[in-house]
Amino acid sequence: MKDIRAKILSNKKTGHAYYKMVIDAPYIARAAKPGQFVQIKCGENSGPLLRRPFSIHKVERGIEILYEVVGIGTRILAGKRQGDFIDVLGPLGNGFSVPRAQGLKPRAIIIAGGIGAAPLVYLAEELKKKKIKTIALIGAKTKNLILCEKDFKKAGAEVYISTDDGSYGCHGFVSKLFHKILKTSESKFMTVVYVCGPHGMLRCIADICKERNFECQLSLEERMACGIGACLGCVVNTISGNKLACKDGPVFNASELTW
Amino acid sequence: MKDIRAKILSNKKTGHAYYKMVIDAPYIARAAKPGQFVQIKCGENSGPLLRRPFSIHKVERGIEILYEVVGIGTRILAGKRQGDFIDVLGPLGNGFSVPRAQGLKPRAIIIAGGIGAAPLVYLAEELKKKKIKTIALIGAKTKNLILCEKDFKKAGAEVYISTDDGSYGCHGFVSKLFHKILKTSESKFMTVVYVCGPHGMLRCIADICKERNFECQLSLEERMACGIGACLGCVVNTISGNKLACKDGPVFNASELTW
Amino acid sequence: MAILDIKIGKIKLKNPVMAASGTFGYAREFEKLTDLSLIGAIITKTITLNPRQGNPMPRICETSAGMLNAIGLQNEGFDNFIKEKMPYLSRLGVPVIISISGNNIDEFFILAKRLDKIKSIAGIELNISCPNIKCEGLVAQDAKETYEVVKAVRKITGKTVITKLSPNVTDVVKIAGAAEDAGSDAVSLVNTFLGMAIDIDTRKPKLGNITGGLSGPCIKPIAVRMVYEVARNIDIPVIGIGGIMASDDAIEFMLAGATAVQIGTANFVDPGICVKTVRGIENYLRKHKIEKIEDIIGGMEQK
Amino acid sequence: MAILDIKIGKIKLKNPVMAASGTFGYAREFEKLTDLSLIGAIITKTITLNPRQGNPMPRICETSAGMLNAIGLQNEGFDNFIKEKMPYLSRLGVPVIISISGNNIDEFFILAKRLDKIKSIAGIELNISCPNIKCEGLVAQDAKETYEVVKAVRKITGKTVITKLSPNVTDVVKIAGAAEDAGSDAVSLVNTFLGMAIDIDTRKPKLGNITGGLSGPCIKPIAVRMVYEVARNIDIPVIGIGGIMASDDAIEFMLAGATAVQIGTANFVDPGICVKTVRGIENYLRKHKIEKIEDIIGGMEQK
Ligand SMILES: Cc1cc2nc3c(=O)[nH]c(=O)nc-3n(C[C@H](O)[C@H](O)[C@H](O)COP(=O)(O)OP(=O)(O)OC[C@H]3O[C@@H](n4cnc5c(N)ncnc54)[C@H](O)[C@@H]3O)c2cc1C
Ligand SMILES: Cc1cc2nc3c(=O)[nH]c(=O)nc-3n(C[C@H](O)[C@H](O)[C@H](O)COP(=O)(O)OP(=O)(O)OC[C@H]3O[C@@H](n4cnc5c(N)ncnc54)[C@H](O)[C@@H]3O)c2cc1C
Ligand SMILES: Cc1cc2nc3c(=O)[nH]c(=O)nc-3n(C[C@H](O)[C@H](O)[C@H](O)COP(=O)(O)O)c2cc1C
Ligand SMILES: Cc1cc2nc3c(=O)[nH]c(=O)nc-3n(C[C@H](O)[C@H](O)[C@H](O)COP(=O)(O)O)c2cc1C
Ligand code: FES
Ligand code: FES
Repeated sequence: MKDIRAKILSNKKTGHAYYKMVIDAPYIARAAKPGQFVQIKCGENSGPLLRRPFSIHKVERGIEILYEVVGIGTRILAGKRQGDFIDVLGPLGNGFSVPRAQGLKPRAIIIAGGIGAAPLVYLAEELKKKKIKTIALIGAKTKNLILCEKDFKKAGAEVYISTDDGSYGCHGFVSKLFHKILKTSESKFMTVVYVCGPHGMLRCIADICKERNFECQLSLEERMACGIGACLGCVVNTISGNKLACKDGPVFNASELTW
Repeated sequence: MKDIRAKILSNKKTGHAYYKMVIDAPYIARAAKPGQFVQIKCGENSGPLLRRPFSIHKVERGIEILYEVVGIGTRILAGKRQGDFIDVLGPLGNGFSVPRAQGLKPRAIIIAGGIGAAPLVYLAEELKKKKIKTIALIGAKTKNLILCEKDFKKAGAEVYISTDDGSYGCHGFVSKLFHKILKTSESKFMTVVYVCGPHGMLRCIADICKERNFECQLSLEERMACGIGACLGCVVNTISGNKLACKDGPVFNASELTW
Repeated sequence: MAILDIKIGKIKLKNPVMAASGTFGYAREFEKLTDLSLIGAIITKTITLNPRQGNPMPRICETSAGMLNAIGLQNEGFDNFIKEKMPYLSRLGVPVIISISGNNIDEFFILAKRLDKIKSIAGIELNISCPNIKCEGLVAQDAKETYEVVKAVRKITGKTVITKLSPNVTDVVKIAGAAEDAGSDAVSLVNTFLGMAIDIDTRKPKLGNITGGLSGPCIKPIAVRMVYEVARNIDIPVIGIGGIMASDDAIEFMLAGATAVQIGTANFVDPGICVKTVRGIENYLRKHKIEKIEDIIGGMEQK
Repeated sequence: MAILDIKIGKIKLKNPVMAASGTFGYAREFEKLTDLSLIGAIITKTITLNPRQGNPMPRICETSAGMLNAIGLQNEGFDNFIKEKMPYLSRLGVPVIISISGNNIDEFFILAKRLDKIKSIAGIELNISCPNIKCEGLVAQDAKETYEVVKAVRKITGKTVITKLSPNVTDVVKIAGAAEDAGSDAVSLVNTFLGMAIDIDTRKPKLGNITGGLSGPCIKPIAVRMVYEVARNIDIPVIGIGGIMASDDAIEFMLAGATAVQIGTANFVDPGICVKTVRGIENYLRKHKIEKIEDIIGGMEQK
């Protein structure tokens, strides 16, 4: 974990409503694991006070983040240009744990809702390296909000899409798609589910996993101030008491959570 | 006086330490008089709370301002690009009054210290239109901080320069140059002096004018909040009590001031 | 169209947005910049019985998301106000509320008595909370003194009386209660927070008066909390003030319990902000399908 | 090289910059991000006798140039603190000051008594001013209660005792005086301002606890004023806190009369800020040719 003043290598609009920023932070790129995040100072002398957390989306030329403009911080971020410098603190948090074969061969099912795709692409790449069979389900409101289809494919995942309005892929929520996939796909694997997305979706997927006895790792988004476990602002209730999303998470095992 | 959301036509560094911004505000351009100013909102969602006052430097394609980066507001302003929009409130204040012939022919001596040149170029242009003989004395710390030499010449003024370090023109303060000019130049005119610059310089010039019995109009810079006479934050002490720099000024007759 | 009108004492306002004292001059300063007739009510710069020169310069300085001011209640005094400002104000067709302050109860009493006779004045705001005059504490820092000033004014006038409270107190509810008990028709809060700033290079205070009043968005969270506390504990209307920069902020105050709001510092940043805030509130009501502005007053949901 | 050391009670600090309680965890959180040994002193997150779960989520929200927090003093309680955190803190080689809070005088007394026995602790900060625990007012809002808590702690420990004051009061000088009279070695101010924020779309408070403490640059002008007032009126050292984001702010507090400063919220924005502030102060002293940091304490010039 380091706080780095890093150069922006590129910052471009991607798709309909998202931006992708590549940041020259070799230390963070080397140290990062899928599921970890960085804290970025969006403004310099002005702008919001606190840093903003973003998942590490890819690790290539530098680290990449994929983000949605939802407020003042992300709006300022979207205005940054190649060559500008920003303060990036990371890598932070625990990250996903990759399944290890125990008896049955492991299989990963990745489920991304909306911007929740961000941390999961990096995970898919890692799973590919580990040669773990991966299925990726991508859900969004509508066709042009579907994120990272190509990236998941490039990472060797079998990709399925669902949109709430049926404009692309399966019609309905991604949880419906998940049900469907489970019906058709073989179960000779030890399945681990990785999910990131809106709160309601996380709960829904976690419930399905519980029924099926799948391990389910979910990445939670809580409001954060420090990102390093100092402020106690990002508490998550678990069966073993208060945990911190920034330090003990952001990835939690669904079975730990008391919701 | 209007509050206008105006397009920036250009914003460029000029000389060593200053910037020039051209703003598309036809209403203000039409209504403006030399010595008046505008209040500009430098930041949008972030940045300083209050607007910042800037003299109207020229009126051509739109209105022009000439500014120095001294703090957060001007730093943000310097980062604006052609095509960006800013909120401009103006024209504000009283402006200079142009001398009218009474017996002797009028002659104007313009004295600019540093960024104080900003409002005086517009004045020189106006004086040219009125066919009033004009001498312009420009002072600065060093050569590359001398401002608007060409502009004053273009406005038909007889230009003299002084620098504190002697790197260009006369060596010493512009008040010394003023003394010198007065010695050599004829006095068959009714002289009106227009001055803008640092506080010490204003006092010094005002004293010389008093001795010589010249009318002396000076443009004062006070911290402003509203710029329209509502907050009473910009008080100037005069022989007739408290006046407001933003509304009764920024131009005051030296003889009015109690300093 | 949503119904925006509210009532403060006897004053009927066509909408809950007022211009705050000391930030809107005597309204005329804004006539070319906004449609004054669309503002709910205008509170004029605080006047005193006798003219006041105010404090030495500098009088203002900017801070993070705020500003300090130490104007020191500069004003021409009652007589000049009536002569020079009242005629214009009378013609506006908008409720005009006159803010007054005094060095003692007598001065408040005399001012209220004189104002009571002027028909075109809708109400009186008692500024017992300006931190920029040199004396031992503010009236609004003491429940008993607050009670006495309000009581004296209440006795002499049937006009709507609004008591403006200071946030520089341990328990604002207590002071609000004193104003209510003394017969105030409403309370407005907050006035500015006492603050200061020092130029570290010159080592001099940034204000001629050393200390000044802090206003602007920086104070909003504290002001909203105070309005929330007061509104739950008194029965007269509360007028929310402090850092309102847009209609969202005004709505936040109303959800916390304010019946109306006042906009101060934002007038300096955007002279059209009062009218824009009215429009923004209208849009909010429309979007949320709320018919009457009254329905959002105190409408925060405890979860 | 300028001399930066100062003394607070019996504690010798190599520089006047401390990390504020609740914003620096138990120091270990920052070990990879800054050189802890360069910080003047570290105040740990407030502990209580028994573990506390803290408040419901959300616990933080950003405001204009500030943030609200309603952590609610979540901590593992005294025993766990000693077992799990103290060993690391003891090895740091930097004065460690333990912040404590209690529901009553007894709890303060017991905690102080136990801490008194731990050699590696440099001092105790009494958090009598946390606005995030539900009870009738804060100790630090009442001079008598403040006196009593401090007195009880003073009796039981010879360690340096710092009393942390609340800004949510009418007259902070009075409370500071009570702490001084009861034998506090120093006062630190300010803790957070009680504030709140409402989401106008959901109509829900932005904090699970409804109200929370406001910190950050937005509060600095008020905090500087309070430090200025207190420093002129008491004889024990004052530690300035509130919105320090850079060394300029720290110097401003010291010119106002603070002997030392604490940095809170800024640690979240820049984990290296404490050390950077020390360097910035050094540069300032060099630039202004000041030999000892002491020479700037209370050095504001009245004009
Ligand atoms: C561990 C972690 C990883 C994240 N990764 C990504 C990512 O890869 N890409 C991405 O686009 N976003 C990500 N987020 C969410 C991102 O941090 C917020 O969108 C961002 O902080 C909003 O900042 P803002 O100033 O633009 O919005 P603000 O003006 O602060 O708020 C605007 C709205 O955004 C929402 N919001 C703000 N902060 C958060 C937050 N921490 N969590 C959830 N919602 C929030 C709120 O609904 C708020 O009303 C992540 C959050 C966490 C905690
Ligand atoms: C009527 C009027 C006309 C002006 N015309 C021009 C102009 O044409 N070009 C130009 O460059 N500047 C002009 N100024 C000064 C300009 O307004 C300030 O430089 C600007 O407000 C600084 O803003 P900032 O946010 O960059 O600096 P801040 O961060 O606010 O302050 C930085 C430093 O700038 C100085 N400063 C700030 N505001 C003022 C002010 N109002 N007057 C004097 N000094 C100030 C202070 O010394 C301060 O320490 C004018 C001021 C007035 C009152
Ligand atoms: C420059 C200035 C002058 C003020 N003068 C007065 C005044 O004369 N009387 C008064 O009651 N309040 C005065 N106030 C306080 C405002 O009316 C208002 O209560 C305060 O600024 C908080 O609101 P805001 O954050 O919207 O500005 C003044 C405020 C400012 C900034
Ligand atoms: C998230 C957070 C937690 C805090 N926890 C404590 C605490 O446990 N004990 C305490 O005395 N102060 C606590 N504080 C208050 C700070 O120590 C400090 O007094 C306050 O934040 C003002 O300083 P700042 O503006 O530099 O943050 C906390 C502040 C924040 C922001
Ligand atoms: S964000 Fe501060 S503890 Fe998690
Ligand atoms: S700047 Fe407000 S009165 Fe002049």
